[in-house]
Amino acid sequence: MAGTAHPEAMAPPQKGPTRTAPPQMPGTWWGAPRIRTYLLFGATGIVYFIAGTVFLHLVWQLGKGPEAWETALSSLSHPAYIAFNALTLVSVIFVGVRAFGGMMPKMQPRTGPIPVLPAGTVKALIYGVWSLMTLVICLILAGVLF
Amino acid sequence: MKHLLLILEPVIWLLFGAGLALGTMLLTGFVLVVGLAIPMGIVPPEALNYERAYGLASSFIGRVILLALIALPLWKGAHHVRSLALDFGGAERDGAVGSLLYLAAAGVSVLGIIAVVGL
Amino acid sequence: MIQVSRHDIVIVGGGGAGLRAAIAAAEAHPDASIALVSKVYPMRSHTVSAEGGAAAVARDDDSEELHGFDTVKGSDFLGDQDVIEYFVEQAPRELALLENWGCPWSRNDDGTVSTRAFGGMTTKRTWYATDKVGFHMLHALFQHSMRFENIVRYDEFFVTELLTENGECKGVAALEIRTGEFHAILGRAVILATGGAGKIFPFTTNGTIKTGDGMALAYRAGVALKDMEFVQYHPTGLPGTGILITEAARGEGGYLRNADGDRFLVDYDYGVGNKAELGPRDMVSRAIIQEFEAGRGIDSKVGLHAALDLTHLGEAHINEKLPFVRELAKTYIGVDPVYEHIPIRPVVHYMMGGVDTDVNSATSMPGLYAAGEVACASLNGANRLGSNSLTECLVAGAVAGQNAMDFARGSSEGNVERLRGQAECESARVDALRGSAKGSEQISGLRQEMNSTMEEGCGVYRDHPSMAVAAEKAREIRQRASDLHLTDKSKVFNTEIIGAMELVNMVELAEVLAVSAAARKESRGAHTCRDFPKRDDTNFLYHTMAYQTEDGPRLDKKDVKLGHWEPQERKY
Amino acid sequence: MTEAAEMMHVEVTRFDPDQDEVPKVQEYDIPIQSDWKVLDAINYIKDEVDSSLSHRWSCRMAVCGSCGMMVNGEPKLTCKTSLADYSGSIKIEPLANFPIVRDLVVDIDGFMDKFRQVKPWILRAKERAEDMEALNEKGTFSQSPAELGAFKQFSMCINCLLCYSACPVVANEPEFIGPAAIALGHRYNLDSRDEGARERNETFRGEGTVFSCSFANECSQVCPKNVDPAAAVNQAKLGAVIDWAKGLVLPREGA
Ligand SMILES: Cc1cc2nc3c(=O)[nH]c(=O)nc-3n(C[C@H](O)[C@H](O)[C@H](O)COP(=O)(O)OP(=O)(O)OC[C@H]3O[C@@H](n4cnc5c(N)ncnc54)[C@H](O)[C@@H]3O)c2cc1C
Ligand code: SF4
Ligand code: F3S
Ligand code: FES
Repeated sequence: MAGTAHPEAMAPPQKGPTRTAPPQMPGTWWGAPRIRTYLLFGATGIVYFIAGTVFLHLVWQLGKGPEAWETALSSLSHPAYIAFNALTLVSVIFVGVRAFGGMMPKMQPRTGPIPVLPAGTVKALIYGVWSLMTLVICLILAGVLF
Repeated sequence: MKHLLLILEPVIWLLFGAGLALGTMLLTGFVLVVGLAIPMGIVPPEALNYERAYGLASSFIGRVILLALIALPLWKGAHHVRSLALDFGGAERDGAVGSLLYLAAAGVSVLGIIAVVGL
Repeated sequence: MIQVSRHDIVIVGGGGAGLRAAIAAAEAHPDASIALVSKVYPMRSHTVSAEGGAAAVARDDDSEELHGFDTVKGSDFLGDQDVIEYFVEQAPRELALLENWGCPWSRNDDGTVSTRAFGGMTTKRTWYATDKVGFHMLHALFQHSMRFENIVRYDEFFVTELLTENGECKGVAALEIRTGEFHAILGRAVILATGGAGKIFPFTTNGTIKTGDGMALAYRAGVALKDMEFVQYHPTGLPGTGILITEAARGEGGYLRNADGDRFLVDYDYGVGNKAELGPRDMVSRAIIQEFEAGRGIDSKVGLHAALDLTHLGEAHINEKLPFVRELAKTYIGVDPVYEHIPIRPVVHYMMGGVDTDVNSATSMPGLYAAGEVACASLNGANRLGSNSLTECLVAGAVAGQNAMDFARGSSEGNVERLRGQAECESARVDALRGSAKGSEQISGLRQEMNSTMEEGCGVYRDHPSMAVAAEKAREIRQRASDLHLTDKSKVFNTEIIGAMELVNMVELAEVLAVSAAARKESRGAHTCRDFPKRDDTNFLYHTMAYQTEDGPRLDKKDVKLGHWEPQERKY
Repeated sequence: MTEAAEMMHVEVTRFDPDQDEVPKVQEYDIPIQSDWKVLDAINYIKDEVDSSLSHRWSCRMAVCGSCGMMVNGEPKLTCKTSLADYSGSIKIEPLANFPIVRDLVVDIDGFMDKFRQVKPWILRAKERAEDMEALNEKGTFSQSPAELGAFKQFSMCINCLLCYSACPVVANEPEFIGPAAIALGHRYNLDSRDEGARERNETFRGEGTVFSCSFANECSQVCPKNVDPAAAVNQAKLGAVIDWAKGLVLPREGA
């Protein structure tokens, strides 16, 4: 019977199954400090979503004319608005620090024509752009520029 | 549903990434002034009286920035909320939850476009 | 009912040698079916722990002639020269192939593969991937092997017996560890690639899976074990755990120092001459022991040791070339080699001996092949040069894969029912053993006894009275090992019964080792006798062959294949 | 080594499918030594107290990747984790997120399949025999130290699977191909000798691969070999998106 293999020989080994216990996730996985920051990071999604709609609302009012705009602007001083905006600020800074400090430097593509910069340089660049943009926007909105 | 999401995944991820990076950068300044400084009276509201606000917003750059300011955080938010839902055991519902969230983000984005274009 | 599966060839062992054999067979015969059986997932095999490098001529100032001579001389002229010549010729091709398959070899600035110095080698010919060479080689081989659909893996299957018919090897009986069920895995040729047996000794660089199973399988099937008395002690193991600090640490320029801080290999005459720290392992290990005996060992809470000094190499160099050494020293002995000396002492590392094979990786049994550390083709003779064995795994593995396949194609399959019957007997034997609770010997207790017997009798320095004692004791331990006390009755992933079978294998080999050692009344390579301090070519230039009998090993002799290089005094 | 023995309270998960319905906890009080790793304690129990305890291990030098377990709820390589880091009592469980075969042994066959999906070998357009002009006279490819550096870190993975135990996505979506497998595929994508990035990126855009990762970063936190799989996964996302975008612009460019 010299020659080729048996037809059934290429089949993967017939491993016998045994009864297994289902995978275990430690009951308190979300309690671990590291996981907690990760979940908080995810939770900022809710804040961002609402922030987006708030700005939509403002732009909408702006489009409606001067009265609507002034009402909208003054309604912003409602404590609930201020509290939410404070939360947004905290979220934004948290997201920025986590993403710009940890993620972006890692995500540089390692192939292709774009050179890989040292992580420190990338971080500095991103933080620099972030601060500059914030500054310019603040100055414009506060009426200092333009 | 899940299949459609899969095909769209690169786009969604790009929008999410843009929301994470650009959205964060834009939001910081806007929240600081429009959300906090003006309502709290640190900056006089005249800085954004109707004429000035409309002038800034209706310029081409202003429109682009406003659109980004509205739409990008929505996508960042939708994507993050979806993964949050997944982390708390929503694997089977992921397709539905994801579609719902992205539809919402898309819907509000369209309103955003209407608002910005109609300025 | 046991499972029967049929293949063209069956390879036992998923380390460097086994994977290379599988790839060689699969590449040459895409229509053939190759079974790869391993008691651990292949990437866990102990090849993964090799650190320093793999030797093959690469530089222009080097030649196969030189590599061959270094190897012969390193072997103290016990190496078979036909094997050595074949080996040095194939080595560069094999390592280049591994490069083509993705192994991340360290590079020179011009993009060629970089080489480093190693003990007993004339020039820099050791290819390396920082200091995790075995790890990178094994993973490259394993990952490359995955592209072949015709390599059928049996992961976590423990082979307990060779199935034979009319004196030919026709497959293996294996215990599926996960289920506790037996399988008869049939093939028209079988390759053993099960690695070494360092776990016979208490203080070793070897992992817990290195229990010499393949040697015991062949021995019980009637094949001779060759040159088992030659056990390599590596000079630089961490006290306590025995974890290896690679020879590359010396290859990169590290010094060995004694309690006085002297570089004793330079300051005293230990026969390594101007090679100093780059002397061959047997000589450097002996030098360390002599330093201990002269009272110049360093005594601390980890026991008597010498020191490996890398501090002068500088942090940058250590991080670039020896990062794993730094990690190991920090984690396992709490020393940062950038600032402190690493405590080291000689440690059992490698079995020069093994299943008797020739240059074709064939054993005396038709259809049975062996490659890698389990085999003794006599490349390494009485002392292996560092970095030759990883290359040997590739060269011998490829040859074995080829030849086994050719043999299989030219022979017929055995009688399936008869082979199934054999495996069923084996299955019944193991079933009766599992959790039987009848015996009186504790596995761990007997293992410790075997360990200390071998350490006392067959250390770096040996003498004949104590070797005779060890041989006697080893025989007694072997007999007692048939009376083990097992408590775990479960069939699922029963590691107790695996441990028991491994122990039975080891005690068998321990006896062969001690008996072979006691019979060699000379000093050659790693076998150094205080009572016979000289090499004796007139009476002992032969290979020891051990055959199994009822009452212990029967010894025989086999000629050394000389040829190109004449035996001469071994001095560096 | 010879200091007076301290005692330690060890809680170990036990599960024998022949007897137990569900995993249970068994407690041992054992003498320990100050230089022991967690694995030494488990081996002590196996050797001296209870030989029916099953666990995997081999190299005891943090390179074979077989001894991963949960230690006080964190995935750890037990041969690398000092007992001295814990005082008084310690809890040892099988790796989370994998089905339990027995005691501390988990089923990793699912991972072995995922591993193969990313085609972890050098893919080239031509067979080796036709590809000889790509090689130098020694038969090797040329690769500069910088080109080696581009992927070296991602080739250090020992397949210990701690990252799978830590990843919240793996927990909820067992089909997720997971950090180590993606890192491995990405390692080949980055290798200057490889030409298979397009093929792998197509795999990466499939269900349960790179886009399932929600950047928990847990994988990189627990990795004992500093592979930083999270970086690999996210670079792979970018690579997959770039390839996808290229595919839109240049739909008919060669395979
Ligand atoms: C710490 C250390 C460092 C080293 N450094 C170097 C170096 O720098 N250079 C060098 O050249 N050499 C080095 N060596 C030596 C070299 O690594 C080994 O000789 C070589 O790796 C052996 O490979 P192998 O394929 O023969 O066996 P292994 O890699 O040990 O593989 C054995 C295989 O057989 C399987 N197996 C065993 N028994 C059974 C059974 N009963 N049933 C089923 N399967 C079984 C195992 O599962 C495993 O897959 C080193 C060795 C050690 C221990
Ligand atoms: S990436 Fe790190 S944690 Fe994950 S398997 Fe590899 S070595 Fe282990
Ligand atoms: S932990 Fe999991 S979610 Fe992504 S970054 Fe790592 S794979
Ligand atoms: S025993 Fe090998 S990694 Fe821990």
